[in-house]
Amino acid sequence: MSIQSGIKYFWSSFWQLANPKIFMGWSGLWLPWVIACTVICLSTGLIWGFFFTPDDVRQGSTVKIIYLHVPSALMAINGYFLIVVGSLFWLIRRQHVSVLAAKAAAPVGMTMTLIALATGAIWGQPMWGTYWVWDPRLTSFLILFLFYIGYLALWKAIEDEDKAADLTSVLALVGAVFAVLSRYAVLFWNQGLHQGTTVTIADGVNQENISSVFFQPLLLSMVGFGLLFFALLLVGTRTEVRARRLKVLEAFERAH
Amino acid sequence: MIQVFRRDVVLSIRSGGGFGLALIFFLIVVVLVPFALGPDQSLLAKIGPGLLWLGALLACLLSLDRIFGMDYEDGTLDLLATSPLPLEGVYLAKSAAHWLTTGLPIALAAPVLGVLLNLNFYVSGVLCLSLLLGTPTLSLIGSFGATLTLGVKRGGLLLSLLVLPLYIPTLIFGALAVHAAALGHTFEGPLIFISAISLGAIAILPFFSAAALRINLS
Amino acid sequence: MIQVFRRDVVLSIRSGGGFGLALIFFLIVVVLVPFALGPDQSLLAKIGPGLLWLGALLACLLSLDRIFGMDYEDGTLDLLATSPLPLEGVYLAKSAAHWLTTGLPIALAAPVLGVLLNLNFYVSGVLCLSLLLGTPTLSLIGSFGATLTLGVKRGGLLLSLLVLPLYIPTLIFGALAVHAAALGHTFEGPLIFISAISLGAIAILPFFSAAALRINLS
Amino acid sequence: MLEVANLSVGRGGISLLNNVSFSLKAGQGLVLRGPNGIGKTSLLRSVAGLQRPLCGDISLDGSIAYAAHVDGNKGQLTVRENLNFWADVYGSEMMEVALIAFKLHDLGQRPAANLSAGQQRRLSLARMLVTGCKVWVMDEPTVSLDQENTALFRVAVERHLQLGGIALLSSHSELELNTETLDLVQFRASQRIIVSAFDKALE
Amino acid sequence: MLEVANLSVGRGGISLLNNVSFSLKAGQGLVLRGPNGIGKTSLLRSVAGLQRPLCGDISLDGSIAYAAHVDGNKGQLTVRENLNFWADVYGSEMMEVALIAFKLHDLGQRPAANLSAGQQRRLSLARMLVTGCKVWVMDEPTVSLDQENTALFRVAVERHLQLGGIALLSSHSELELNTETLDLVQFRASQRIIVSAFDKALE
Ligand code: HEM
Ligand SMILES: Nc1ncnc2c1ncn2[C@@H]1O[C@H](COP(=O)(O)OP(=O)(O)OP(=O)(O)O)[C@@H](O)[C@H]1O
Ligand SMILES: Nc1ncnc2c1ncn2[C@@H]1O[C@H](COP(=O)(O)OP(=O)(O)OP(=O)(O)O)[C@@H](O)[C@H]1O
Ligand SMILES: [Mg+2]
Ligand SMILES: [Mg+2]
Repeated sequence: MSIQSGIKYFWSSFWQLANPKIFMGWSGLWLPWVIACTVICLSTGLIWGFFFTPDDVRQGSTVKIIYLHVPSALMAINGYFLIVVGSLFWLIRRQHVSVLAAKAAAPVGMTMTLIALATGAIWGQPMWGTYWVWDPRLTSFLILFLFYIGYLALWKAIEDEDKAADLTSVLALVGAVFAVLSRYAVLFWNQGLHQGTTVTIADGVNQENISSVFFQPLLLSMVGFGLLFFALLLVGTRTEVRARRLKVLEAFERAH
Repeated sequence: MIQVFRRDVVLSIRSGGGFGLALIFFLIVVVLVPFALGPDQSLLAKIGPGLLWLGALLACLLSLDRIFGMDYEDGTLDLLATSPLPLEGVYLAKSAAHWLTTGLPIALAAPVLGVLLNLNFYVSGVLCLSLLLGTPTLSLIGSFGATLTLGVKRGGLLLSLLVLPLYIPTLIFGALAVHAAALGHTFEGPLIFISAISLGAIAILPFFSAAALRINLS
Repeated sequence: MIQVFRRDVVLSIRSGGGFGLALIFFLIVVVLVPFALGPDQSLLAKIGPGLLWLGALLACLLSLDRIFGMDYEDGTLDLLATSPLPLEGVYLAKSAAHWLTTGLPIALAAPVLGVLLNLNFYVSGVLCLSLLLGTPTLSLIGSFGATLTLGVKRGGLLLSLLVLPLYIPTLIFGALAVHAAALGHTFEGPLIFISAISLGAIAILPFFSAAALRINLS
Repeated sequence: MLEVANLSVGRGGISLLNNVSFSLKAGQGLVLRGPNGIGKTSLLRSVAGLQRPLCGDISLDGSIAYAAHVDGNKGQLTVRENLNFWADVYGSEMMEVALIAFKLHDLGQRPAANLSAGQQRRLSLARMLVTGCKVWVMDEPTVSLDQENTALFRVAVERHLQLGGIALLSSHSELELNTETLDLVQFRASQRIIVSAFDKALE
Repeated sequence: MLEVANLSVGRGGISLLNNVSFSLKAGQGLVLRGPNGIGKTSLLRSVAGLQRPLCGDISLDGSIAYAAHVDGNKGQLTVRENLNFWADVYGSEMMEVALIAFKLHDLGQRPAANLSAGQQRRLSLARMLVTGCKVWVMDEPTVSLDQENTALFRVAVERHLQLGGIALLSSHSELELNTETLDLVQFRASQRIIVSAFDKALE
């Protein structure tokens, strides 16, 4: 099999997933496993992190918030990314499943944002002596939160499903452009107190900033949060697909 | 009257508005201010209470022109005016619905947003109280203004213009109460003034508003 | 396109709106702030430039939902959509008319109001320049938001919610330019950013807005 | 009993109709006729109390319900919710009767925004039934209605009159109602400009 | 030339009309008939390009002008300004002709908000003349018009057809035009619910 036909095969089976029926079958099959992995990773990661790591020299036991804070922050950004990609697929290929996935990702992403904000605020009190500072990273998250609310509010405000899908997708795309802009604008505006990025996917561990005692459980709970996000996304999308089917059935009821 | 009130609340929820949105606008104003004024923490803490009051006022302002505007444009107001309901009652019902969907949620959320601006628990409580006592006036005055600008299309700005000067006393006493609390002074005086203004507004504005409605419909 | 622009300007003047009102709203916000924050002169001078930018943004916001709303409700938008004009052109014309009646007068008046807040001549000039370069973006983004919320009755607050996050870069750079000028730093950087955002908005938003209009009309 | 005596109405500083007089007893209806712009709407609005007449008297016993050119339904509310609101306002129990009279029961759960023009119109006619008022004042009630629905309207009005109601209508089309008609052309004002007391004093 | 082939239209997830086909050559008009709610407005909107049809083809040469149920005049602009705007948009010179055709010259300086219902309607009919478009698509054009003005409308449409135009109208009243009529009842969709490919796949 040549590379080209391999790629072709990949894409055709990828688009197959967008067929609602295949999606429902596939996701129904995988969901229990995903949930099981989530539970394992998350519980071991969090229990390891909370109970079997030493207190930090400077931060004391408050450092343990990191096991909730960092993964949820990452998933918050992930959710936004997913919305944009799902919307794009919808606008280009009219794939309902992808836009429903975008819709399902929004509340999950919003909750993650809220968790990141809340854990950050709780952490801020001992660390910086205040719950909130207008730091670029924090502020960006607040804006992200607003965007999630706006996106969901637009979904709710428009009655016609396909119309709502179209309009929210347009909003997501324009929002993405301005999100990048905001990110840079905010950096100009204030240098901030918040920690720089120390965990990067590319080089795994940056030993200078974070010791592996903390890092290994952190990595595990990050994987756990990722799986949790995925599981919630599947559940959400399945619910949306079912809601859609229900609407059709209801319309049939009314018409006959 | 209770019917009009109930219907207005339902309408505002149906149209994607409802309790949430006024709140969110309020949140947005609070978020925007640091961008405009710079992130200096102590500066923000100093102007925080006043800003929250200003935000509440603006959130209120934004939804005013629709209190009567929709009903006027689609002809419902004519029908209401020929119904057995007194126009004073219609005015009160609509003001109350507006307050329930904007003023009340804002007042309740203000302490939470106070955290963003470093207000302490005590000051937040006073802020909440002052908003609870003051926002009814904002809705009443706003609806009154809306009856005046009924016939004017795109009346939003004109309405703000008419209404803002009338908001000033409430704003002053509201901000004063919270400032006083922040400085540890007594704050009962301004709160009593706010309540008095609210009561006065309930007492006199219905008649003027009903008159304005009648004039605008004829 | 030029016809739509001309008509929108005339309409906004006829309906008691027009150049004056955005301005006056702007003025009132500036006047209200001392009531909310207390009359401390040095504090006001410090936050003056940012406040003027914030006021401009809010004045802009207040009139947004009517850019397309009126035409949608009275059926004109259907007629425009079936006319030979491209919807992109309609969007641009309407944004331009909105800017002419809100952004432009505000930008020109800002230096005058700056006097009320003790801004010096130099800072006022930069403020005016930054508003001239930034307010078109506000109108463009606002009209884009208006195309999204067209079908939503009482969509004013939803519109603000959608639009405000998009306003943030412009606000940041605008306020930054004026702050820099006030501190005697160079301010070209932020101004270039503002202009770039404006140009970007003109380049991409018409397509998205026309798409949103088409979706909403069908 | 609706009695209009020497009524004059005008709009925007111009007088339109002079000395219109008629009186309707319980069970009587009247259809106003006249070319576009003669002042039918202005007259009906005066009777409904929405517009001050230039002079003349309107006396009626019983309550009045008005239906304007436009429908005045709330698009976000369903058909039932729309009617229910008016039933609450007028404290009436006629909802179900009205729904059946205008064949709206199938559309009960539909938001009013999703109705066709004729269905909207039926909803606003049903509203008149719901009010339970004795005097109906209706401005071109059959606009957008097809023949079948016009017949429903006719039945509703005739029933209303039989039950002792009063109906004052305006229309350009033949309503085929068993009522009198009044051609307003005979009342057209000759001296068109209204001069208020203030303006008179200026002369 | 307006050709509609196998057109199906629906609204809100429900299909209304199936396989509507007709073709109009220059000089031909067609009046759509059918009871309230059958889908006349939806069909006209599809032809005007305002609504995506479920399936079928619409082909036309020449430009299209659409007049909806509502008038769409700007109340703050005078009659002349309203027409002038559309004349500018369509790049046409027909203003004066339109004003005369619908006897609007006396009302030229009047803000449209101060017109009676019939006068408003005349203004929106005049707008069609002003567009100079070849294909007129009009939804119940004679609503609120008195007999005299209905005659003006008839003359305008007949002139338009004589000059090689095309007119597609819907109406509940007898227009007495020299055109064919098409009763839409025969096209009423039997299988009412639209099931999209997505929904189909769900089953
Ligand atoms: C409400 C406030 C906060 C928000 C919204 C927030 C947001 C974030 C975000 C988005 C990340 C992930 C960034 C990335 O990896 O690129 C992050 C990571 C982190 N945050 Fe926060 N944060 C907040 C408060 C705090 C506080 C108070 C502390 C403690 C001093 C803190 C310490 C950290 C640390 C240590 C990381 C990991 C840095 C890294 O390895 O990337 N954060 N936070
Ligand atoms: N503000 C105004 N200034 C001047 N004339 C006005 C004003 N408002 C309405 N008119 C005129 O008053 C007249 C009466 O209007 P009205 O709506 O009562 O007529 P109508 O008999 O109901 O007509 P239609 O059959 O078209 O509905 C019209 O000629 C109208 O142009
Ligand atoms: N969103 C929606 N959901 C369901 N049904 C709808 C929706 N919108 C419109 N309809 C229905 O579609 C049908 C067709 O409407 P349309 O306006 O095309 O009818 P029409 O033939 O123009 O009727 P009329 O003569 O009353 O104007 C109506 O029965 C209406 O109730
Ligand atoms: Mg009339
Ligand atoms: Mg129709």
